[in-house]
Amino acid sequence: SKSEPSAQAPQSAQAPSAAASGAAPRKNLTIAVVTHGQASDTFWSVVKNGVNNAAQDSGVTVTYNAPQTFDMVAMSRLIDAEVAKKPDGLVVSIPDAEALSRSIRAAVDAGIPVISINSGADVYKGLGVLLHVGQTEYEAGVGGGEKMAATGVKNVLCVNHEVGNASLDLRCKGFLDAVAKAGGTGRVLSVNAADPTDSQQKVSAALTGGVDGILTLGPLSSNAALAALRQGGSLGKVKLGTFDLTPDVLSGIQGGELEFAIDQQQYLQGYLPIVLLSQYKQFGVLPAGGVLPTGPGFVTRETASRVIELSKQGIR
Amino acid sequence: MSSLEGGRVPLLEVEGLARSFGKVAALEDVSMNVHAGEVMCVLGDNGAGKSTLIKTLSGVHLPDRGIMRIAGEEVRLKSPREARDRGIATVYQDLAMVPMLSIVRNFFLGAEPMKGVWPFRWFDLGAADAVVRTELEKMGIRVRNTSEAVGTLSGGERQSIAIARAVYFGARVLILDEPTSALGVKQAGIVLRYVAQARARGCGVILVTHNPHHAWLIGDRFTILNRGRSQGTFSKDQITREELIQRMAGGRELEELTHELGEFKRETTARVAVSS
Amino acid sequence: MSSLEGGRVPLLEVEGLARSFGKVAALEDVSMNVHAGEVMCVLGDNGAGKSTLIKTLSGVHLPDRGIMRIAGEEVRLKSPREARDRGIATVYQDLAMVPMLSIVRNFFLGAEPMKGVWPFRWFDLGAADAVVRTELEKMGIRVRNTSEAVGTLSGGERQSIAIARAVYFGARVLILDEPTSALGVKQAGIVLRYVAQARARGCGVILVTHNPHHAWLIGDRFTILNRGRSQGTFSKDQITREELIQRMAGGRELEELTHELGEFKRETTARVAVSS
Amino acid sequence: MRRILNRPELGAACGVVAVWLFFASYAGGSGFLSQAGAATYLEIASELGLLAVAVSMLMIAGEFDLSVGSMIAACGMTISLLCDRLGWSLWAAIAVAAVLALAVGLLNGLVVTRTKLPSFIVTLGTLFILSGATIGVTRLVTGRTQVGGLRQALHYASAETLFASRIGVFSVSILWWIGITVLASWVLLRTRFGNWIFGAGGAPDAARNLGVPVARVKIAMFMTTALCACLIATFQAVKFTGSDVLRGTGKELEAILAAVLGGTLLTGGHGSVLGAALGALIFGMVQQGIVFAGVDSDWYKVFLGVMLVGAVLVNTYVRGRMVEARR
Amino acid sequence: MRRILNRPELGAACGVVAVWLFFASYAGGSGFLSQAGAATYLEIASELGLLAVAVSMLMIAGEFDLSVGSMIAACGMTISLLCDRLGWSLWAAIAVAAVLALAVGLLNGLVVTRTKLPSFIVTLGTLFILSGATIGVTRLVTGRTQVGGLRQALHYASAETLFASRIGVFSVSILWWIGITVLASWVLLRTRFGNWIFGAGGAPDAARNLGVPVARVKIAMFMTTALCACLIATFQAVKFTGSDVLRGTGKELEAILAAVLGGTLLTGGHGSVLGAALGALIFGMVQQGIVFAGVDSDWYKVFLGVMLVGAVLVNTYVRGRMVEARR
Ligand SMILES: Nc1ncnc2c1ncn2[C@@H]1O[C@H](COP(=O)(O)OP(=O)(O)OP(=O)(O)O)[C@@H](O)[C@H]1O
Ligand SMILES: Nc1ncnc2c1ncn2[C@@H]1O[C@H](COP(=O)(O)OP(=O)(O)OP(=O)(O)O)[C@@H](O)[C@H]1O
Ligand SMILES: [Mg+2]
Ligand SMILES: [Mg+2]
Repeated sequence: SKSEPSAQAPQSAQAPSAAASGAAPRKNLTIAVVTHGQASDTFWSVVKNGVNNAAQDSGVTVTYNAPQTFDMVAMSRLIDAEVAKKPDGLVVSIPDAEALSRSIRAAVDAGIPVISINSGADVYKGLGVLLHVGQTEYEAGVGGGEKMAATGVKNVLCVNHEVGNASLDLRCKGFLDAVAKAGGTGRVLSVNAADPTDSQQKVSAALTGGVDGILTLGPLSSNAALAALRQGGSLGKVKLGTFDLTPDVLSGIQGGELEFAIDQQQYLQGYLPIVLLSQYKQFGVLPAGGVLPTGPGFVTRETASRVIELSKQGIR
Repeated sequence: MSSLEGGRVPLLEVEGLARSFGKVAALEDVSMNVHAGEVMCVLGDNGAGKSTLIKTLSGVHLPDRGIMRIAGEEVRLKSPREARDRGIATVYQDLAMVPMLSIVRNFFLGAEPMKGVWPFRWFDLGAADAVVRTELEKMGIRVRNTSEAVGTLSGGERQSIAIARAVYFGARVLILDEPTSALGVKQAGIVLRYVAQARARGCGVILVTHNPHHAWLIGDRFTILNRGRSQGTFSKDQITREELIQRMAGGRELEELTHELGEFKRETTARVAVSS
Repeated sequence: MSSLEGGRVPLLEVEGLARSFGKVAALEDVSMNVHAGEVMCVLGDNGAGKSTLIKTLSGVHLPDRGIMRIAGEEVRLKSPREARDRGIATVYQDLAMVPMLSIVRNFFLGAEPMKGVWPFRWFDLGAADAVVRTELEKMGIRVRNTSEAVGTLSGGERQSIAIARAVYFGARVLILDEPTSALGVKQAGIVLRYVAQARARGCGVILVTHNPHHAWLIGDRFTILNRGRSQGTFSKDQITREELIQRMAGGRELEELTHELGEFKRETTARVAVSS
Repeated sequence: MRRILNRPELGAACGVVAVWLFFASYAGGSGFLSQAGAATYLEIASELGLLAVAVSMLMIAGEFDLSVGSMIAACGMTISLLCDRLGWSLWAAIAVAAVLALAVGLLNGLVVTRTKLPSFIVTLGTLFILSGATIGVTRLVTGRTQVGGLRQALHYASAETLFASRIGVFSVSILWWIGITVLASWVLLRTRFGNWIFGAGGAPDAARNLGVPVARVKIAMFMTTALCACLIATFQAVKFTGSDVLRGTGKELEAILAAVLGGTLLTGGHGSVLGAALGALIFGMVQQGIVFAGVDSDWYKVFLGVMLVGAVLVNTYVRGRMVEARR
Repeated sequence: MRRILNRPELGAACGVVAVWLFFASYAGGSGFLSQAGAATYLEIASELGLLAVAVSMLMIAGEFDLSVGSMIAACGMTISLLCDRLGWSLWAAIAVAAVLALAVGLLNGLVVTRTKLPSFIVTLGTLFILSGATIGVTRLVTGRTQVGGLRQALHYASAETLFASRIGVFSVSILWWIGITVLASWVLLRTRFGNWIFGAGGAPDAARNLGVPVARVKIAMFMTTALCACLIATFQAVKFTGSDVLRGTGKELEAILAAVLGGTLLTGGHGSVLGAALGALIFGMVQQGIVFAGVDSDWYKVFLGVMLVGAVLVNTYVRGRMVEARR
């Protein structure tokens, strides 16, 4: 069953609408997902849940791979390996187009339909990728910055828990740019994601400089920032926003300890491409839009209670 | 010495001992014994297997074949600790000292004197220190400070400490592997006196040495090893000092040497005369 | 030996050498020299500073004070390599062998024979192997395989290889630190013969030994160290063998010992008689 | 006087003073000198110090343990999962985690002493396995990588008092740190077992010849180290009312560094528990001092590297003599 | 026959066969056996192998270098920045990066041999400093953490031929790997310098007494290692037409692991270049084989850990005798 789809893959890539298998019953499709997000990352674990649910819903086989660290070289090698396995479709994130272009082009040249997710909205077309699902990190950061500026803060902190991860850099940049536009200032504080005590105490130390707004880039640091605010007795005085949802973050929003959470609905970034690819592979249909934005959405005190149960299931 | 042997059960006895390392048969069929109150000297060339024999006796190596008896009871020593518990104290050729540890801690390593009631029992460093000082003094060694690291001492000083330790703990059998080789005449004399004292206390002593003079001076019986095989055991009245040196394959060599040296000297003088 | 000394420039000479380690003065004001074609024995107690003296002569330690001359020229050796380049070959008491390296690689470490044209020059292992085999055979050592690691050899075998190496490379001055202490009588004889051969070739030899018999057999002059200070130098015609042993603080000790041992034995017999 | 100069921890003590003076003068105005400031770096130092104390003893016994970091994640996750999913009492969960830690330590020790493989390799394998298993199991059970909600667990209040309360602004973990350092120091320097640790690391063959049960000593130290990792996991799980699978990553290296700063040799056989505790203090002060000083976080690592090498150099220089056996 | 059994790389060779057989039977159908599959793991192995060869020689000389990972980032960034911002010729940029690498290697070596500090600590410091400086400088100059556009650089085509071209599906780096392994093996086993490396690592004091310039040997090996790291940086920069500041993270550990898999002792004085190359091959096969086998990436680390310990055990078992000097 392996050789069959691969034999016709080139044709279907050239002329999707004329796919020979168009009317055939649903086949045993294999779709490979390679992202830059580690299995241990809270954000990406939701993406992966989306991937798995989609696989179940549409009855396809998926493999999910990601390098153990933010490592473009390792990621390109994972794509190479997946391409060597000749899947029926490929889903990738493109945080560094330069580094990944060779491997992605190789996949496209091999006739594998590719959809990009999360990052890469600006470059996907040039690489021969069919569609992009997701939103750019920079815009999400800008959204957070605008929301934060609206609460009237002047001196903000962007807590980065993984220096060098390009997508986190973009979030901070967008955030700080938006705050600067509104007349505030801010800086980046890097913390160790693996050590909440370290993160907490670093935020505590940074708070002595008169900070009145904090954006954390993930739940790992938002918990620590919350603890730091509690320790310093400045809960509510210092506004706190965060990326991505967890039950703790949501209950914090409910309790008014957090201002907002930026939700990229990354579950959809995992779910949609699998469904799209399986439909495309079977029937040759594909949305014409180009970029399917999944965010940014904001969860605030008003909307938190609805989301909390879903978050426990790892869907938001 | 026959008065000490007749019919009595030896303190330590091995029969048909064999041990190889990979393809090297370090010991093949070695039998020997030692009685209370005697010094058994083990002699032999380099690589004859003396150290291997001693390590087997003290539980460092397990023998491949052979029987070992302590006071008549057949045993199979699985660890040095077991040997020690059965009263066998050993000074290894490669010393068994921890270089970075202090003199006093080395001295008592594995047999620390304790103080206090369980579970609050601790290492009685004060008592240990006092013991070490007196023991070393007895050996004629003056150390500046017993908390100094052993690694900074001279080879001979280290050797002396190892011997003092074994003598102090030596209950029934004391095994010494070339204890005097790194020592000056004075210290060597002190060590030999120690051995004599241990014997007088009723210890059985097994002594490996390359020095036939020392061996003859202190030994009661002599076992000669050659390429891992025993060449026989002789008591002091069965063999003369000259025969012993002969058997150690050294007597003739030394004589020849004295002869040769004379010739060389003549040559040299001639050469120097020519060249100058 | 006065014929060799009168007026001639010594091969190696030190004056007023001093060296301490922290608070320990290992050498204080030591003067000595060695001429071509003679064996200078350095004698002394444990910790007297013999090894330190030798390490200073071979460039391992820099002296704190004192002058060193090689063939009359004042030098300051900064590394063992420099000493070697000036023709000083040394066998250290702590051997200077790399345990995990093969015999042949150890033998030539730091002075590998080369083959080929630059930059494609390589270590001529074949030639090296042949040299090692013949040199070791000359010393009466049969090794199974020169590519075996040195770490698996017995102490004496290692010692012999170190000496064979120094003799092979020994150009003008050969320094040996207790070369015979770990050796059997036979091997010790061979080593002494080597020393005699080196002397006959016009080498100056500095020999540290604890064995007064060996010293007397081979030495032309004797320097005695005590606690880092020189106690004087004697040529063979200025001192008798008995005096030498005496000065090594051992003669009387050994005599006393023989006496004591007799007494101990009597005690022992008495005790054994009582206890049985 | 000479005795003091010979102590391995002297260098670390001087390092502590030097680092403190540096930040006091450079960043004193920004809160480094305040009580709250001291509380922040003492809290970091106390958690790292607990671990460094055990790690330094293991290193003195001649072995490494690279799996402590992932042990923190595994134990923390065990506690959180048992409480959150099965509704266990927090204390029971902590007990199970401790048993797990001891078992892994035992396994590490057994493999290292039986196979004679370098502990560096064996525990690196354990690191991968533990960390992978933590991720795998957590995602299998919860579909997420972070589990919270410990505040609702049974008996949370009593555990919080013990592990996460504050005395004034200071964290209670500081008391634990001091207590364990004193205890470990006593064991190492004043008991028979302590002497055996030195022997097992300094010259294992010699120690074995003298009757020291070297293998058992090493296994005991592996188990102690794992237990200390579990203790830190408990602190953090209780304090942050939850766990995630990344927690503890890299802690093994920090602990080894703290031990080395404190004068423990990488080769084993020499070192000091008190020194390791001080090394952790240096680490905590540098980490927080940089934030107080407002150094741009891009340059944080440069600063850390320079401080690290500087502290080790001061350490070595003060100790007067260079370490003999290296690596 | 006995000669072969005594070679340190025998274990690694058996490991290669075992791992290959495992994946061939378990994941053979999914492309592991295809030419493209072989090309992917050979490419990984070739880059890691280049580094592991140098690292194993450094380890034989008795030292570690933990800074190679950040050296890859630093060199790659240097090349990219010089080309992208200043419009330099790619070759000139590579030359500057190589000089930088040699300078850092020299510095590492000088500090280690002068201060007698453990290389583990010194190069950990270098790791922090280099990695921090790379992040700092890159963000200062570009405001980003990744720099691309190397394809437009002067002389890109010739560099691409040498560093990033393909022979069939196989990367040209495989040729480099084989060439450097052969050369390094020759140097180590057949030249004077090679003998000195063994001496410097096995018993530095003894070697020094025999006239081996131990410090110079070690410094030379530090420089070689840094240069190899730079070579890998060049490969990756040219192939991926750009660099990012995280590149190379963790490579130091992988290289050490490959060397150990290949039979090199962590204590120095014993090891094999060929073994390190084979160790890298094992690593590459495991890393890619897991993907081919479709192992859920949640469990990837568990698999890696088990394979690692397994490979080392096979290695040790095959070699018949356990290593004597450990750690
Ligand atoms: N652990 C070991 N591994 C391999 N071979 C060994 C080992 N121990 C000893 N041998 C070999 O066994 C033989 C006997 O060694 P042993 O040390 O017992 O000799 P010895 O009589 O003590 O010699 P010496 O007088 O030189 O100390 C030697 O050839 C040695 O190479
Ligand atoms: N590296 C060192 N550090 C500290 N002290 C040392 C060092 N080397 C030697 N010493 C001390 O210097 C003194 C002389 O030592 P040395 O080794 O020269 O004696 P030796 O005459 O060779 O003794 P032996 O006959 O026992 O070999 C000893 O007290 C020793 O402790
Ligand atoms: Mg022996
Ligand atoms: Mg000496």
